[in-house]
Amino acid sequence: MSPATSIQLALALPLLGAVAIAVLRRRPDLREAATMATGGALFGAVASLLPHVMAGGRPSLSLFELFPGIPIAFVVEPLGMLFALVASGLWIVTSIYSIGYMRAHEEENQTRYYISFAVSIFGAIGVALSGNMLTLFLFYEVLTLSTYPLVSHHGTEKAMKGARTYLSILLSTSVGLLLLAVAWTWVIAGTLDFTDGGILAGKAEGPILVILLALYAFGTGKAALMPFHRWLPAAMVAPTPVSALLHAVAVVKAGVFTVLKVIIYIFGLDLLGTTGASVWLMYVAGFTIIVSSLIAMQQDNLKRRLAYSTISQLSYIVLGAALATTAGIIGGGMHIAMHAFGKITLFFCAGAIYVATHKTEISDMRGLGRAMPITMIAFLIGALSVIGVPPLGGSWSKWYLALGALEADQLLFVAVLMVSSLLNIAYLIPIPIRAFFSAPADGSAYPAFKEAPMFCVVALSFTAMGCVALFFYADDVYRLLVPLAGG
Amino acid sequence: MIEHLPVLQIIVPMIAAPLCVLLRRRLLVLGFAILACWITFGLSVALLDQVLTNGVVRYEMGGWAAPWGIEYRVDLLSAFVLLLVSGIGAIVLTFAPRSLSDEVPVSRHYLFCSVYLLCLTGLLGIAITGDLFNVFVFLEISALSSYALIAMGGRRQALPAAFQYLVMGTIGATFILIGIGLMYMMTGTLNMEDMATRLAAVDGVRTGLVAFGFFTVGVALKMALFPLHVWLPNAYTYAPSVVTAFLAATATKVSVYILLRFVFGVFGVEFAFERLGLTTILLPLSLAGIVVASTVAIYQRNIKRMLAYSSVAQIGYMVLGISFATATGLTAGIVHLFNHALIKGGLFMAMGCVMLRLKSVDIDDMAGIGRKMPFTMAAWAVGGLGLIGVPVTAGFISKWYLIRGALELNWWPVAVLVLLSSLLALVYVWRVIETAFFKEPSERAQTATEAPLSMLIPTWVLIGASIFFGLMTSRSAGIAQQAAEALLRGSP
Amino acid sequence: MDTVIGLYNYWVVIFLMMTGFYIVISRENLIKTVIGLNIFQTSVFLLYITMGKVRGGTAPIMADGFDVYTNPLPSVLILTAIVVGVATTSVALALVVRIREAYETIEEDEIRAQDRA
Amino acid sequence: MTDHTILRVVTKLLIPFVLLFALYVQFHGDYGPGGGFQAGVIFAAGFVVYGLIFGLAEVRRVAPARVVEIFIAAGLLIFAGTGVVTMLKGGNFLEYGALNPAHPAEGQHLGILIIELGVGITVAAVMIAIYSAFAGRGRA
Repeated sequence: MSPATSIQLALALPLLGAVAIAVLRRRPDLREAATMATGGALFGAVASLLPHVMAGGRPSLSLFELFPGIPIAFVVEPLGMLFALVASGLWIVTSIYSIGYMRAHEEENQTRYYISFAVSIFGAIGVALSGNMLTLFLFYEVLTLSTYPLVSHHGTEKAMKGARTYLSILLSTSVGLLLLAVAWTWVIAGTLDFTDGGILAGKAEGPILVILLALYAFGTGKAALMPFHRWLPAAMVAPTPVSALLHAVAVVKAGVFTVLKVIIYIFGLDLLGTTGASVWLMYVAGFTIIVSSLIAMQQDNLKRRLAYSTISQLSYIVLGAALATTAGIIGGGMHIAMHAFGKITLFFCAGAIYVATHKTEISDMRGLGRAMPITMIAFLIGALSVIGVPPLGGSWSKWYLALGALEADQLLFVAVLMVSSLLNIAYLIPIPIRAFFSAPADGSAYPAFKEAPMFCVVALSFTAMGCVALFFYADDVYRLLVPLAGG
Repeated sequence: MIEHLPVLQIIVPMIAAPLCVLLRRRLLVLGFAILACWITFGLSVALLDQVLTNGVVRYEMGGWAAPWGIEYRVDLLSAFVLLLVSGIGAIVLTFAPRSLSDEVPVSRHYLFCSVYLLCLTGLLGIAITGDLFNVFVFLEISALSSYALIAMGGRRQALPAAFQYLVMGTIGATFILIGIGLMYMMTGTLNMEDMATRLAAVDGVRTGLVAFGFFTVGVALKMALFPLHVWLPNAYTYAPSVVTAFLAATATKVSVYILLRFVFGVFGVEFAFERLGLTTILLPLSLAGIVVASTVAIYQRNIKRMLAYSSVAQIGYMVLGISFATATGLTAGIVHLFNHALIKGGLFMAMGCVMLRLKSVDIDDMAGIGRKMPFTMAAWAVGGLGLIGVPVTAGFISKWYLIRGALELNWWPVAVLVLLSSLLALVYVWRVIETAFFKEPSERAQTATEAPLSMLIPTWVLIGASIFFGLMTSRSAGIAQQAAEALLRGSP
Repeated sequence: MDTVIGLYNYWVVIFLMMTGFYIVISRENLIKTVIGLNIFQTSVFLLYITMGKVRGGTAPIMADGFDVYTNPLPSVLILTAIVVGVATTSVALALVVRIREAYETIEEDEIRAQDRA
Repeated sequence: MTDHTILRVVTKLLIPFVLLFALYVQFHGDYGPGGGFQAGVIFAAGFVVYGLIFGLAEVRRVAPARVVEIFIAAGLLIFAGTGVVTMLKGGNFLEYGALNPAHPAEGQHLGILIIELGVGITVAAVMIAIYSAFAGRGRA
């Protein structure tokens, strides 16, 4: 299979899957089988690109020109490869989990749910593989719109309100700021192709660079940089699998991925390194890291706490990008994968707890460890990975991030990373600790063993093991990403 | 026959109109009128093709040579507008039969078709003629027939609405007539091309300025440029759905065409923009129109009226592009003229479907309608996204060129304002989508069923086209760009 | 003085135009609006016709002994414009008749009041 | 007004002359002042006078709404049809010369005559239609 065919397949499969799901809407079993089959095939198609990229190739595909000089084009580079792998791989796991969750919950409109999910993955893959900024922007918006029905899934007043916040922030930042930035870049540089070393060098300087970077950074609302972070907690009204895959992996990672891409291929590390145009962004990211961690500590709703944690973790990646150093970029890129596994595990656990016990508040979860030991152990693993404790994947990305900060002589941000790790411990670790070692508040006892449906447990165990595995395979990720900084 | 294409474009609908009166039998007339519209569309496709391969096509009426006789002159812009108008005309009339029998007494259908075809004749005539006075005549043909069409609306409010439109339209047309008269006084010709060359020799005297002023105000009235738009919301709200869809997609667009033709084809960029400073008038008006009309749209409960206000805002976008007076800006204006016609036509047709089933287009009655009429409302939603300018829709293409145009001139605030105004569109579109899809069905909506295929298919054709031209832009933006460049060069 | 007397035709045109325009915008009665509209249009007809006049010229009919003719084109144009004007007036009056049937009044403020109710 | 004998008699006498005058204006149009517009209006004036004196019903009996409608359409078709014929004969639309290729000037006379006839028919019919529509309002 030629790389171009793989790209075509990777884009077409989710859409075909969506059609198949729609056709099979009256047969739930077949419908879910279609989802799984699509997921498997998609992962296969994406994975078949990996050898080419590892060998230093950049498979590409150009469709047609949207505007003169700006085609809809796809180029597979290391960062996109990593993101596509993570998104498509975790889709399979999430599908398994969804089956357990949605059925146990007897949710309505399941077909709409699965269709929207497939289209969202289409958007995420498109973002990952896009070869120029406009293509990326198109898929970015596809992702925004296709996740709206998922967030408003329950149709209650609360869900509608959350979905409205979600959509209005994401659309207004992207249409209001990001599109402006893209158009401006086009006017300045005359191209929007992602090019090694950037396209702005020598064409823009001084305050324009800073303003442009600000438009990109804040315009990418999905990166949840403060003050445009409120959509993420609002999106937690969605069913948990949605929160898990989309709001811990696909959507938010698409955001930080965009920031990384912009910094590497639009601005270029050298340009930012020499002009220092991105220094302010470090402060914004650092501020977001600390403040959202503090907010997370005050949340009693588990999903909301995880959401604020996500905001904080996303800013790690933005920080890595803003440092504009080799290690920073690699750390940021790696964190896409590491945080994805860790956070999806945590969300899966939150969903499993909800399905099994209908509990959403952390204060109600004392003593739960005895009833749901597997879930709680997985939660612990996920939490440790997010904190960055060896031998778990998260430790590597934090290591490289810290290295990047040192490389850029930004000692302050090494401190920020330290402090935030402490904060992570403070808001994540008490949950499993209390689950195992405290008795329920009202004195009642949990049944000896009452896990969530099998589908859920399988999925969350798998991702927890992934966190461990990533620690040992981090070297491969490193080798994949290293060409990024080399230029 | 190929050399007669330009005139056939006009006389096919013109002859079909009286034939409709003679045929009289409802089905016969409808079938015949639809056929005539599609033939007209075919002709304009052929004409565009001819223009693309051979350049400007000319036709001398009655064999009288220009500039003495009336000349039909089809350049790229004309051909583009002709294609748009005849295409929309054909699709909307195909959509019409079912909707009409619900909103207009059956005994009047043959008259409706006849008047509709006359209106089409007028609109096409404006786009094709190279004679300034002829523009006025065709303008009045289309205007008079549109007053009649609007007055056919089922509710009595349609009558004052049509009357108001008539008064405003006549004032506008008379202003245009004064402008034409003064231009004739100054140059002694009515042929636009000839006028442009002679005007250059006259070296802009005061008469020219006055003529320019009258003409611009007249056209602004006709195309509902803010704040001269007051006739539009009522007219669009109370006209029969079919008429609204047709007029919204064509009438104001053709007026924009007149503005383009007059400003660039007759006066030339230099005179209009550098000496008269047209930008200082058009720019603030269009921006104010965009913001004010979009905001007003948010507060409308009648969705047809909401879309009407949105039209006023969208006219603002087109004029904004024109006011840049650069290739990119003009491209934005022209391509938006095209894209918005598709989008708004589709949206109003979807509203026609809703009207058919619900007998109301009030937002309260439309709650939950998305579950009962999924295909209709899906079309509406896609069209709505186009209004916002979401990527993959045609609306995005227009917005892209507009922003680019503003940035090329370094007009920061304009670009920002354009983008912010999309958010206003987001609010008014999303209000409807949310009500239609995520609320419990209202009492009326409970009994509603999906619209008939005869209406759904044409609606989706337009909506589909708006997606198609959001991706394949070489035929829309590409032609718009060529036309824009030709306009900036002035008449050959 | 020349501008006042020498261009008297324009002053007539302007006077009529403003009169018509004023009636259109100030009257609530629909019939009066239509009349105002007519005056407004007529002023433009006059503008065209006086503009075609050539001093010392006769009616543009070929005859012996005349060399100077009035420009016939503006008159022809205005013939068309008059027809358009008649058509507009009749459509307007037809609308007024139907408005009166539907609302029992032809006063704009009363119509608005009824619509609001 | 149906009781006024003098009016009735005078009207009856007058109408043929009005119509005849209309025809004169109509067919004199290509040589002197005149033409379809004026003729049509004069012709319709005859009907209007008739209607005023003898009542609308009488006019409708002579010229039923449907017939008037057909005449409006027919006049337009004569106009446009002439143009089509000239096109078929190898000229441009409304290039009258083509009607008689041997003598273009003759063709032009003929063309104008036919065109004006079309205009006259339409104008007369439209005027009658407008009159009867307004006068008939409210009487069903």
